[in-house]
Amino acid sequence: MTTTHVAQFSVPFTRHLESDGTAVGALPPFAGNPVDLVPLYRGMVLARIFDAKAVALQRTGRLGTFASSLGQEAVGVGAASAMAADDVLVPSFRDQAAQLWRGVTPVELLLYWGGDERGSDFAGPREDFPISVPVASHVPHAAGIALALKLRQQARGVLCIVGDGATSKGDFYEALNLAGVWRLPLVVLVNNNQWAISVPRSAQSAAATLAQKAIAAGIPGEQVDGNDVIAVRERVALALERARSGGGASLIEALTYRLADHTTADDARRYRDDAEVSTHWHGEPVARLRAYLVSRKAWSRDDEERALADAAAEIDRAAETYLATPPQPVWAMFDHLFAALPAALASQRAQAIAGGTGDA
Amino acid sequence: MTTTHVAQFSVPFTRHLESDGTAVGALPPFAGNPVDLVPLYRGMVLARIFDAKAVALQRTGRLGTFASSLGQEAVGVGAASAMAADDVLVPSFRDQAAQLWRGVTPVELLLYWGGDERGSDFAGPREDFPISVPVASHVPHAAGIALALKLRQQARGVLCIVGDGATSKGDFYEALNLAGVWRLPLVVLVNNNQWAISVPRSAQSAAATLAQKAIAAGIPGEQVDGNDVIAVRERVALALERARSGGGASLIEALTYRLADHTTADDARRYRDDAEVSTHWHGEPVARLRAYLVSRKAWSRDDEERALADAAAEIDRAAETYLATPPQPVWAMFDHLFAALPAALASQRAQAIAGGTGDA
Amino acid sequence: MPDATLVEAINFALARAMQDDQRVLILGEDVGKDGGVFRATDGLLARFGPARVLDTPLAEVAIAGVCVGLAAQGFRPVAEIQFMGFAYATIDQLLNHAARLRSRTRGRLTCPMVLRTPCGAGIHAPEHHSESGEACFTNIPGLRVVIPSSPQRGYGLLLAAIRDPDPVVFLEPTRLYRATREPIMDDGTALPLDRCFTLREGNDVTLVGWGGVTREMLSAAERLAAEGTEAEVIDVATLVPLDAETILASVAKTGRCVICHEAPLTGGFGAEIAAQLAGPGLLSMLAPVERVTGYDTIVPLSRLERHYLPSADRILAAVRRTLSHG
Amino acid sequence: MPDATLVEAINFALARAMQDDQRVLILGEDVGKDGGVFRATDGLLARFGPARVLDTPLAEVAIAGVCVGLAAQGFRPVAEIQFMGFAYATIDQLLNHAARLRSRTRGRLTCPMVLRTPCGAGIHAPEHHSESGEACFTNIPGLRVVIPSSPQRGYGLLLAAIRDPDPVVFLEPTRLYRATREPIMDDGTALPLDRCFTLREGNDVTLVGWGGVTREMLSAAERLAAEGTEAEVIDVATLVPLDAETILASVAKTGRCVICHEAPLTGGFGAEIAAQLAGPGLLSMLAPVERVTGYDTIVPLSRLERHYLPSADRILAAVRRTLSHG
Ligand SMILES: Cc1ncc(C[n+]2csc(CCOP(=O)(O)OP(=O)(O)O)c2C)c(N)n1
Ligand SMILES: Cc1ncc(C[n+]2csc(CCOP(=O)(O)OP(=O)(O)O)c2C)c(N)n1
Ligand SMILES: [Mg+2]
Ligand SMILES: [Mg+2]
Repeated sequence: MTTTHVAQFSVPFTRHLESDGTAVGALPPFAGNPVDLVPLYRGMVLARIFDAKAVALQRTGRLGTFASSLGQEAVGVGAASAMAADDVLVPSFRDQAAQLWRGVTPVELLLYWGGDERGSDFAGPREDFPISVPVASHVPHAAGIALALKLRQQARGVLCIVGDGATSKGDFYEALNLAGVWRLPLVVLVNNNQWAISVPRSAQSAAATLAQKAIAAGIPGEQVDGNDVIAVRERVALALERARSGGGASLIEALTYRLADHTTADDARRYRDDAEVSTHWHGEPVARLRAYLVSRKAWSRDDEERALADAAAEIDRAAETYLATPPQPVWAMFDHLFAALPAALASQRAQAIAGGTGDA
Repeated sequence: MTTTHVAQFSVPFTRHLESDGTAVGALPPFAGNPVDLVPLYRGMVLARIFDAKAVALQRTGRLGTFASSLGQEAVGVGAASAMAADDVLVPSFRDQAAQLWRGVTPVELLLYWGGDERGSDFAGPREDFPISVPVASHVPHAAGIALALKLRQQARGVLCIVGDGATSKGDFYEALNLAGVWRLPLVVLVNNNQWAISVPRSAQSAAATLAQKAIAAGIPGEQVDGNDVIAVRERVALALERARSGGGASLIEALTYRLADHTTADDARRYRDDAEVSTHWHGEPVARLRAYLVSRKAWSRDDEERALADAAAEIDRAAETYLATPPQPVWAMFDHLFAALPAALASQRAQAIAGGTGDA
Repeated sequence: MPDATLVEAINFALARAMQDDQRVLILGEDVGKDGGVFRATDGLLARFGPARVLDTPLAEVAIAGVCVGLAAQGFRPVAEIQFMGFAYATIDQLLNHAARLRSRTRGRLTCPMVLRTPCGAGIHAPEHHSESGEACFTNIPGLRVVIPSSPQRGYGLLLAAIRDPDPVVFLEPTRLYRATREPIMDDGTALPLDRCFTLREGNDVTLVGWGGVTREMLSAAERLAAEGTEAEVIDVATLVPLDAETILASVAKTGRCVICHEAPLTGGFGAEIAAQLAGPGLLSMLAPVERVTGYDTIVPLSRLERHYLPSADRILAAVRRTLSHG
Repeated sequence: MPDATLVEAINFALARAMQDDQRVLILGEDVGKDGGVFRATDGLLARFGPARVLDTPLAEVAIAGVCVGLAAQGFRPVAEIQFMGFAYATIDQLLNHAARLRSRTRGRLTCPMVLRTPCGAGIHAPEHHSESGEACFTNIPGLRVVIPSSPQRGYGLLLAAIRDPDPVVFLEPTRLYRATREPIMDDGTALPLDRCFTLREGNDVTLVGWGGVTREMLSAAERLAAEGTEAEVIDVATLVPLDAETILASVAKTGRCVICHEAPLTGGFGAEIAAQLAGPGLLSMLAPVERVTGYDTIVPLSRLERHYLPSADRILAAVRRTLSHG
C-alpha cells in the first residue's frame, strides 16, 4: 500500500494584548504610539454606548428588536479601522460598531432598528451594504461586489462579517469557495461570539476552529483574538491588503463572546449560565485596551470621563433626532419598489394612500 | 505578538494497484486471494457493458438522456462492495455501477432512464434512495437517514456518492457539517472525475484536494485512487466500519476520470481535448484490475471472453425486458402522489384518463 | 380544558403527537433548551429528551433535507424554520424531494414530514421577519399547505399534519400566536386537512381568507351585522388541497365574495379562490369578487407596517363595493 | 434578417446586449466554452472574453447572490440557471435580496439582474428537468417574471429584461427552443415588459396563456377557425407586472375565456388571470372561465409526459364547454 500525505494545513492564531491589557511582544506599526490607539478606543466606547441606548429605547417601546454587540466591539472597530474608505463593508446584523466607524450615523442605525427603511439609505459609505438579517445570505453579495471590483481592476477590497452560526450555512460556503477559485478581493470575518442564539459553538460544528472552514475553499484561514482590537485590525488589514493586491480571498475567525442576550427579544438565561457570562467579562475588549492605554499613560480617568460623556451626548442627540423623525408617507412602500412604478400598481398606491378603503 | 498554531491537518492518499496493475506492498485481507477479486472485476465489467448498452439505446431513440460511468467503475463497485447489505446507498446520477452491485436490476435502471418511474421502485435494496438528479441535494437526505439509524441505535452506515462539482454546493456542505457535529454514521464519497460537464476540477475550487472539504466539517477526509477498486473498497469499508461503530462521519475523495461525454446529451469535444482523454485511458480501472488478476494467474483470456459474453447476455436480456415493458397507465401520475388522493384531485384524474378532454 | 393561546396550542399538539407516536421528532434552530424563539417547543426537550428534540446547526436547507431522510426511514420529523423569511431556502428540498419522493419511487419511499414556520407581519418584527409567502408553496404538487387561525384549529390541524403520511408545510401567523386565548381540548383530536372552517354563517356576503386576517374578517362581519348585513366567514385553513366546495356553496348562497389575505395580491393564493368563482362558481356571482390583501410591495418595516396589513376597514369597504352591485 | 430559433434568438439578444453595454456580464454553469447546455451562450466567450462570460462553480445560490453584488455595483449580470428544477434554490436570494434591495435602501442600491432559466416539459428530459414553477416567483414584490413564446419575442423581451433597472426572472420554454424558426430582426429593439401580445384576433372566445402552450393555443384556434369559431389568442409573456387590461378588453369582447399553462392548476398563475375575470371582468363573462393546465401532479417522466401536457385537444374541449353556455 502507498499512503502518502498530499496536503498539509495549519491554523495560526494571533494576539497582541493579553486579556489584562499587557502587550505581548512588539505591536504592529500602527500601534507603535499608544496615542494612535485612542480613536479605536473611542470607537469601541461609542458602539457600547450606542448599544446601551438602543436597548434602553427598545425596553421603553421606542425601538424594535435590537442585537447588541456588547463585548464584541473590538471585532467591528478593529475590522472597520483596517478598511480603506473605498473598501466595501457587507455587514451582518450585529455590526453597528463597524458601521459607525465607517460613517453610518447613529441616527441612521436607530431609524433602521426603529422600523424605517431610510436607515439603510445612509449618506456615508454609499457602497456599503445594508445589514443582512438572513444569516450568511450576504456572503454571496460580498463575493459579487468583490468580483465587480476585480473586473474593474480596482485595488479595493470587500469585508464581509458573519457570525459563528453563519458558518454552518450553505451560502457562506458557496460564496467562500467561489471567492477562492476566482481569487476575489474578499475577506470574510467570522465574529465567533460562541453562541448562535441558544446554540453554542460546540453544537454548530465539529470543526476545531471556524478558521479552518477556509481550507475547504482553498484560501488562507486564521484565528485572531477578537477582544484584542490591535490584533483584529492588524490581521484584517493584512488580509485586505492581500485582497486588494490580487492575492485573493481569505477567512479570519475572531474569537470573542456575546456578553448580552442574543437580541432584546431573547432571554439568554434560558440556555446559558450567568457564571459562564461572568468569566467572559474578564478580558472584554474595552477594558482590555483601556488597561493598555492607562499602563502606557495614554489614557487617564479624566479622559475616560470626558470620552464617555462625549459619546453619550452624541448618542443622546442622535436618539432625539431619531425620535423626532416623522415616519415616511404611506406611498414610500410603492415608490422605491421599482425604478418606475408599473402601471398595474398605480391603483394599489392610490388605494393605500386613501387608507386602503378606496377602489383597488 | 503571539502567533501560535492552533490546529493542524493533513490529507492522506491511498493506492494499492499502480496504473499498470502492479500491486504496491501488501494488499488488504479481502484481496489476499486474487480469486476473491474476481467478483469486483465482473461488477466493473457489468457496469461497463450496461453503460455501453444504455448509450446505444439512447442513440437509437430508445432511452432518454443517460450518464455513462465509463472509466469510473471502480468507484461504484469498490464502494458498493464495501457496504453491508443493510447499509443504505444514496446515489448520484452516475452511480449505476454501485446500484447494480447493490441489487438494483438492469431492467429497473433502464426503466428509470427510459422515463418510467417504476425504475426507482426497485425490488432489491428497498431502503436505498433513488438517484438524485439535482446535484448534491441528496447529501442532506443521507444525513437524515444516518440520523435515523443512529437514533435507532442500529450498527448500520450510509454511503452517499457525489461528484466533484457537487462539492461546490451549499447543501453538500451543510449536510457534511451537520453529520460531523452529530457524529452521524455517514460516509460521503466524492467521485472526482475531474469534470462537471464542461467545468474542470481546477475551476470548481481552489482547494488543493476535495478531501480537505472534510476539514471544514471537522471530520476525517482522505483521497484514494479511484481507479483502484481495491483501494476504494478498503478505504470505504474502513470509513463505514467507523461510521457503524459510532466513530462518526467522513469524506473520501476518489480520483478518477470521466472517459465519456458528460451524458448522451453532451459533446465533450466542445470543451476538452481528445489528447487529455487519451492519456486517461491508461490506468483505467477495468484494465488495471485485469492486469493484476492476469499477473496473479487468476484470470485468463477464456475467463475474459466468458465474462464479457455473460455480462452482455444479461444486459441484452434486460434491455429486451425493458423494451417490452408497457408504459404505466395514465392514472399512475395521480395514484402515487399522496397516500390517498385528495377529493379535490379526483376530477383531474378522471379528466386525464379521458385524454384530458372530459370535464375537469 | 386549559385556556391556551395559539402558540401554546401548537406546543400542546407537539407534545401530544410526541407522546402518542415515538416516531415523531422535533428539529430546528433553538428548539431545545430555548424552546424555540416563540416558545412553541417549550418544555419538549425536558420531557422527551435530546434524542427526540434536536437543536440543529444554523442551516435551513439541511434541516429540510434531513427531514426527507428521516421520514423515508419511518420517522415523523417536525421541523421548525425560525421565520418564513428563512423558509424559502427549503423550497428546493420540498419541491424537488419531499413532495415527490412517494411519486418518484411509486410509493416505495414516503415523506411524512412537517415543516412549521411562523409567518406574517403585525408584530413589529425586524426586517425579513414579516413575510406571507404561502404562494411559493401552493403550486407544488405533492405538498399540503396549512395555516391555522385559532388555538383550537392550530392544535387540531397540527396534529393532523403530523399524522398525515405526506409532507405538510404548516404556517403559523405570528400575530395570532398570543392574540387570543381560548379553552383548548387537548384530547388528541385532529381536524381534517381538506376542509374549510365556516366561522360564522350569513346570507349576504362571503368573506373567505386565512391566517392573520381572519380576525379582521370576523370584526368586519360584526360591524356588518350591526348594520343588518350578515356575512359568512370562512377560514380556508388548508390551502392545498383546497376545499373549493365549501366556498362555492357559500357563494352560491350569498352571491358575493371578498377574499382576504395578508400576502401580496398578484399571484397570491387568493387568486385560486377567485378562479374557482370565475369557473365553477360563475353563475352564482352577483357582484365582482373583491380581494383585500397585502399590496404588491415589500412588507414595510414596522413604522409603516399597519398601512400594509389588510384592515377591517378595507374589508368593509370591499364588502360595500360588492353590495353596491345590483 | 436571419432565421432563428428561440434559443438562437436568445443568443442574439445576449450578444447584442453585451455589445451595446459593457456592464452586461454572463455567468452560470457551462456558459463559457460549452456555450450553455442548450447553447444559449454559444460563442459569447470567444467574442467577449472570460471577463464577461464566466463559468461558475456548481452553486446556484452563489450564482444568484453574486449577481446581487455585481448589480449593486453597477454591472448588469445575466445569470443562467441550467434548468428550472435547480432555480428554486435561488428563491431565497431573489425574494430576500434581489427584489428588495432598491426598496430596503430607498433607492441607494439597486439590482438590475436577469436570472434566465429553461423551463417546462416536452423534450423527454431526465427527472427534475421539466418543471414549470413560475408560480413560485409571481408573488414576489419587486420581481418581474417574463416568459417568451417565439424567437422574436424571446429576443425583444430578453433585451428589455437586461435593460430593465430591476431584477427579472426570465423563463425559456425548452420545448420551444428549437420548435420553430422565424426571421428575426436583430436590431436591438426591445419589447415592452408590461404588455401582453395578441397573437390572433377573434370575437368568440379568448385563449390566454404563456410559454410552451402558446403553440397549442394557436393550433386550437386554427381548428376552431375551420369550424367558424374565431378565437383571440393572447400570449401573456410578462406575467408580472400583469397587463390585465389587454386580457380584460379581449374578454369584454368575447365573453369567454380559456386560460392555458403548463404548470399545475392549483395556485398556478392562471388563477391570477381568472381572478381578474372574477373581479373587474365579471360583468363581461358569458360562461365560466376554463383553465387548461398541467395536472396537480409531479410532471411524469418521459413515458407519460405527453399525457400531462395541455394539448390542443384539451383546449378545444374547454372552448367547447365555454361555448355551450348561453
Ligand atoms: C437564515 C437565517 N436563519 C435563521 C435566522 C434567525 N436567527 C437570527 S440570528 C441567529 C443566530 C445567528 O448566530 P451567529 O451567526 O452566531 O450570529 P450572532 O447572532 O451570534 O451574532 C438566528 C438563528 C436568520 N436570521 N437567518
Ligand atoms: C443543482 C444542480 N445544478 C445543475 C445541474 C445540471 N448538472 C447536471 S450534472 C452537472 C455536473 C455535475 O458534475 P459533478 O458533480 O462533477 O458530477 P459528474 O457529472 O461529473 O459525475 C450539472 C451542472 C444539476 N443536475 N443540479
Ligand atoms: Mg454567534
Ligand atoms: Mg465530475
